[in-house]
Amino acid sequence: AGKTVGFSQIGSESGWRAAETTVTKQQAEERGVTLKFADAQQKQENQIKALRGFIAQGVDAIFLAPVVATGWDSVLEEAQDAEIPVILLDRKVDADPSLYMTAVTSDTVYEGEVAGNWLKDKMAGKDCRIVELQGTTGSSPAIDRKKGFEKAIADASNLEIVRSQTGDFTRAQGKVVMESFLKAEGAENICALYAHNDDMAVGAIQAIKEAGAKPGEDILVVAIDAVPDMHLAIANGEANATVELTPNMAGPAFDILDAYWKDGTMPEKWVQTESKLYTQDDDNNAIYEMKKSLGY
Amino acid sequence: MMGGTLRRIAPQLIILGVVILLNFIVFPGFFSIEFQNGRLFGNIIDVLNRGAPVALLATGMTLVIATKGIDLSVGAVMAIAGAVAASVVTAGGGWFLALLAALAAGLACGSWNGILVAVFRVQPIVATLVLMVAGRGIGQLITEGKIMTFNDPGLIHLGAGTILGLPTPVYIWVIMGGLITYVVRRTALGMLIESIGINETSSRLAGINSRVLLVAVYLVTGFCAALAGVVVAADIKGADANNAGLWMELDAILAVVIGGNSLLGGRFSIIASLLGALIIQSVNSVILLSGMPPEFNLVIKALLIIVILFIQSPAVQHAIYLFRASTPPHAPNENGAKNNQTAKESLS
Amino acid sequence: MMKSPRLPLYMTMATFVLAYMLCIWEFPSMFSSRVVANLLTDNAFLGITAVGMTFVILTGGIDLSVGSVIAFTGVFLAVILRDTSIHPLVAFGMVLAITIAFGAAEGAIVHYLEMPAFIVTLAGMFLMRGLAYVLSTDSVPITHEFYDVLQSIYWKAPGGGRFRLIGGVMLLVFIGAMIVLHRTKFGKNVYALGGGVQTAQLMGVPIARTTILIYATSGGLAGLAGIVYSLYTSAGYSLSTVGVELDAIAAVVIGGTLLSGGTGFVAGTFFGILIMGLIQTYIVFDGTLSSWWTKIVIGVLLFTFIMLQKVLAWATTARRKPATEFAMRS
Amino acid sequence: MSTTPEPVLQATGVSKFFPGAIALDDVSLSLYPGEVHALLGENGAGKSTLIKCLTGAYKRDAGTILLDGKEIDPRDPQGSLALGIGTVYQEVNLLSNMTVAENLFLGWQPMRHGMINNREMVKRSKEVLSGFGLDIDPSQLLSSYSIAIQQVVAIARAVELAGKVLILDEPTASLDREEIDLLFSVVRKLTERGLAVVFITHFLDQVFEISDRATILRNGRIVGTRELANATQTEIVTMMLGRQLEEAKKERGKAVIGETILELKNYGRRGTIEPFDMILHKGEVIGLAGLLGSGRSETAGVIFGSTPADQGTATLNGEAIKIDSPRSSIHLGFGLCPEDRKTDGIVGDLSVRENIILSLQARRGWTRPISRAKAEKIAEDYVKKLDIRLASLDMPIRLLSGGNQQKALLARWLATEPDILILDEPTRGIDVGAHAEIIELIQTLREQGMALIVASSELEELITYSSRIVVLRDRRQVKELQGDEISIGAIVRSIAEEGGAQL
Ligand SMILES: Nc1ncnc2c1ncn2[C@@H]1O[C@H](COP(=O)(O)OP(=O)(O)OP(=O)(O)O)[C@@H](O)[C@H]1O
Ligand SMILES: Nc1ncnc2c1ncn2[C@@H]1O[C@H](COP(=O)(O)OP(=O)(O)OP(=O)(O)O)[C@@H](O)[C@H]1O
Ligand SMILES: [Mg+2]
Ligand SMILES: [Mg+2]
Repeated sequence: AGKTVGFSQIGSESGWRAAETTVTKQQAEERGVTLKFADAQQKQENQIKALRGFIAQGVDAIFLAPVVATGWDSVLEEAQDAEIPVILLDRKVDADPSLYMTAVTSDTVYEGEVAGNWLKDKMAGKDCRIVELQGTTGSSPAIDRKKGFEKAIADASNLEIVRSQTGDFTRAQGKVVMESFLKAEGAENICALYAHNDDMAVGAIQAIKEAGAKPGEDILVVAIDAVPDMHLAIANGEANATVELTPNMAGPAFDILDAYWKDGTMPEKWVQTESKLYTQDDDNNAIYEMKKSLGY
Repeated sequence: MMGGTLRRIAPQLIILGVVILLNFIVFPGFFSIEFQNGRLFGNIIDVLNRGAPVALLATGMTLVIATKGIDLSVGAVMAIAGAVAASVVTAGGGWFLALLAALAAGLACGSWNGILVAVFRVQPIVATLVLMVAGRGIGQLITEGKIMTFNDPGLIHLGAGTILGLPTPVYIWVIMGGLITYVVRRTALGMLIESIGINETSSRLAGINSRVLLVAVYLVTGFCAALAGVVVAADIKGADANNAGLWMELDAILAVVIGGNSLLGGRFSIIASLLGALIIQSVNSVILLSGMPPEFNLVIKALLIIVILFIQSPAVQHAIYLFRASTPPHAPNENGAKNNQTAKESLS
Repeated sequence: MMKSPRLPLYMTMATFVLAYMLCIWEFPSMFSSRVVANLLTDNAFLGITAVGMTFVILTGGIDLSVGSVIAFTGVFLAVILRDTSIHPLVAFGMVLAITIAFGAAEGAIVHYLEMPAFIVTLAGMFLMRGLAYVLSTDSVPITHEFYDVLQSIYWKAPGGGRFRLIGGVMLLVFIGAMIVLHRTKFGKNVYALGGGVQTAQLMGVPIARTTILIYATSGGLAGLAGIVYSLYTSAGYSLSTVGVELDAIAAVVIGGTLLSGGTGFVAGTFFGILIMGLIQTYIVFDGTLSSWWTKIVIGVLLFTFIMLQKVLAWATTARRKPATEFAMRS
Repeated sequence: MSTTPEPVLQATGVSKFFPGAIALDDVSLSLYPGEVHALLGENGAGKSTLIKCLTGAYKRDAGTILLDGKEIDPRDPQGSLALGIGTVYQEVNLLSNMTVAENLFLGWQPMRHGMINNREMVKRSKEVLSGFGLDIDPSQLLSSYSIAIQQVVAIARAVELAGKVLILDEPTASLDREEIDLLFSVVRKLTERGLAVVFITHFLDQVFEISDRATILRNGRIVGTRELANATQTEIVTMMLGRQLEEAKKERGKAVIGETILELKNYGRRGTIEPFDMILHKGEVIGLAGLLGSGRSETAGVIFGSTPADQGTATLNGEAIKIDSPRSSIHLGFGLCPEDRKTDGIVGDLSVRENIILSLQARRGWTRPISRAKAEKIAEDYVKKLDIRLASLDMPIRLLSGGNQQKALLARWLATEPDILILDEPTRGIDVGAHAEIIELIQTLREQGMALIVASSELEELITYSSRIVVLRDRRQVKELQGDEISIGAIVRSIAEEGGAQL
């Protein structure tokens, strides 16, 4: 009781990220932990500053949602020196595993694979020309989700990515880039869209509709994150599938901390969250209602 | 008068033509326009439509820059305006009310900037930096960090609708740009704005109310930014305060400069800035249509911009002028006016 | 009596001291060697960048490309050290040569093509970031033992603060810049350019050389900042340090340098950096701000500092007697 | 005098074209060591352009320049400085953001151990400036000194840098007699050392006082070069103007002085000007006289509201008024033509036409634009009336010659048809012909019932049109002269009088 945990969040660049923040704060409150929250506005240097600030304050533990995998060694060492356990949320880092307690993340490559496998099964050998909306160029989810998807469809010669451009993870860019895909390829020549996140997919769905095609039927839509608006789109038949990335990374992390504080139990080095696939077979309306209040 | 305007915007027109030609080269179907689904459908339409936010921002930014100022907060103001509009419609207000509220928010932001610059004499880039940082926070505060989705058809029409087959945003920026040009050129405002941009002390001593003018200019920019914010939000049926207008202030400034307006204030042309916005959008279009991997987006954009600016630079323009009019030999060259800045100081 | 040109500098210093005391009053643990050491270490790359930015702004220019140059430098170093067996020191030399040349090219364009610095360096910003992407979109870790050596150089002060090498590098850069600006002809030419290019030219200042040198300096210091950043994170990443140019500009301006050029001090920039660092430290110590409140509070604090400076300056000048000491002898 | 047969500087066939204007057409000039060579001509004749071509500030379009018999091609002022040509350009061209010492020594700072020796620099600045009778703190910012002091600093810098040739473009425009005397004694010392001095001015008295020869330019062409020892003023003026100057000097008007228009009581501003009383009548001219920095410009600024008064009362036509900004005073019918035309007057990139109608437009408000045709007409009127030389009304005013800029500014204020017109050094940089015209203009305006306040360092001019003269010292009014009391002697005496009769 009376513990203080510092949480260095990347920023608030997407609805999913906002939800992760909300859930983390809720979890802390439920458990009576004081949460020191620091928003880094997408900058690693700010996260390092935040971590150093937490160490200087002498918090009991640190949650870190790292903006990038590299570059954490020295600050993690300092935390270790100060005997403050660090738990990574949502993304992993490149540092020596002994420097942090554990990582609660999903497998982003695997997420892409799930999406790719769904499409492969769905097409069942039929030819399909795919357009891909990438995340922010250089960001690790974009790289991993592309890799995973490509891995899944590598053995399916009927599936081909014909265009791939970045939509910056945003709804607006998703729409703009999809518009250009539709013009450059022609709506009738695109069979599926794979978007690295749901926001871009939602934007792209509008572009498809404005082009006079039917998203979800003429052009299949598969994306990742499972944010409420995507469930709604699936429920409306405008999208086909999404892979969930849970915003609740903090719950397991707090469980681990509780166990550690109680009797010193050390956790596994990697706690993988589930990458659940949602399709039109699920009750997406119900899920939408449930998720709506989570701060997405 | 007409001829003067045409001569002024000739370089922009030529560059726009060249960039569009480039589009045609990478994608031969660039010029095809179809009518389907009640709307015109084609890449040219896209350029006009997608150019709307930057064109709107550039309209206001031109005036601010003419006064020797700059407004970095326009992107953040877009976020605020979108958030305000979205929250009004989701709370049950009609689209018109939402639009009014958003525009009012834009005007409020503009007056904040204007007062900082004109009354407290804070340097424009810093004064507007404050709102650039805080404004997006305010936008997110309104949406609580989510994408605030809405379904009001009236509001959506402003961003994604069409009138007579043409996307609504095209009308909005054309009318807005035209209106402001008209007001500024049919009244004395244009000259007075240019005057304070060139020499504020002299202007004040000549009886010009520079304070009010400065505030007014930032108000207009806030208004334009709010309009752009509403268009962008309406386009995706949601206010994304995190990303709406992110870094768009740079594109707006770029549009103004490509429009041949000096960042050091003074003479300005809104029409040229609007062409600048279209040039930028055409460059984006080349990048998207080329099908190159996204890693190369920025390099391509940078190189195209460098080429465009190179062609427009006073030195090269001058060389072209010399090349065409070979008499008298070294006509208007003076070592003195090396830098743009230098042109500001009198040489006698 | 205070001399008016230095007034903004003193104001910035006073503002920092005042603000730090207020912070300590609210969070006593902010008075620790850790916080001081962190201020220096965490802001080292920003400080070095801001020195270059001060030079550029003093001439009335601006350099928006620095953030991208830092990112490019990091990626370049990481890729070189990963793919070749070149020693880091050699790689440092190479990257400095590249960034200096890049800056010089920007300066040459600004001068010879008579294009505004804002736009030239904006294009430079796109270009350098783009080149970083082309080198690698992935973040590339740096694992050379020489990096470990450099990183292990620090002085652990009582109270746990670690004063690292890179903080020292920043201090050296500041001191060097002060000497250059105030004690060399080049430094005076920088101020002269800021006072008016035309006038400076008529007074015989070598405009072309100074302009090119200035942007080369800024580019080179951004390159050095990139090296420092790569030491700071042991990696190169093409998406890092986005928007650093605005932080640097803000620090320079908070430090009392006028964007219109000609007036300002490097020392002011140093305190500008500390003030910006203090704002962030304060927010982390507070720890209750949501993402959006963080932004709003940073904006408000920025605003407060600017206003505080204005008020202090105004109060001091209002009390100053009109300068009557000078008169014509006849 | 041309004691040495070899010219130190010889320019042959120099030409310079501007769009729409041929500023210099085949101009040649020889300078001999030890001579003071005056360069004369009307406003816009090309004098400043010629020296800029000599120093490389402008790229000349044709011509060769020999220094000590060797061809030189200065590409920029830096090059000519290195060759020993020191120059004072027409407007003060120093850096207001730097200290006086830094301005003096920019580019040739005293060094020690590879670093600038600031202490030495300040010390030597003091020495140099005291040679010009200036006892100021050189470590202060240049901008904290008046334009006249800045002018002296600029001269001092050029003198220090001149190894072979010194060029002075209207250096005396804002100087008083004392400073001019000091300048001339410095110039004489330099010529004794064998330097050649080029001297540009519109004051013919000064030309005859100091110069050995004069070259006259008209419309960018050489009219001729004269030994001044055997030339007369009339001859020179005729060469400049291409016609005879009518001696139309009117008697100082005992003109009808009308009713009181403006009354100031205990009017002043702390730290700027001591409180003073002033009554201004329609149809009269009050002259403000005093030494450099005595507060003439300050008085003008306080009355006009550009530096608003913080004490005292003002009554206009019997009604109490408050003047807190130029805007309010312009609406009340005031006008002020400022002294420093470069920073306070012209709006450089606007056209001449726009500059002329600027104040009128500001007063009408933005909603009532002056139509182009009307603006054209107003501007053309004044261009004709004041004989402003320009290629077109659409050219940016900064491209006009200094004197023509001054005339355009006068036009700006005349166009507003003010009731009270304040002129601060109205004839600064104006040529002989136009000078007479402007004096005449002031007389005419007065006769039409306008009230004027004129600040000028040219006492001779001041006493021709002033009905009263207020003498200032140390930013305080010390004496008022009226009617027959007015004479140059009386003014000089009251300026000099220690603690003289209080007003
Ligand atoms: N950059 C320029 N572009 C076009 N015309 C110019 C430019 N500079 C000067 N002129 C013109 O060249 C002519 C000569 O100007 P200059 O300044 O040499 O005259 P000046 O003899 O010095 O006159 P003043 O006695 O008024 O100083 C003027 O008609 C002026 O308008
Ligand atoms: N901003 C200022 N701060 C302090 N002193 C100033 C300032 N401006 C002017 N002064 C000083 O005030 C005095 C009055 O200057 P001003 O130029 O108005 O006098 P003046 O009588 O018009 O002389 P002139 O116009 O011939 O230079 C000068 O000594 C000047 O240096
Ligand atoms: Mg001249
Ligand atoms: Mg004066």
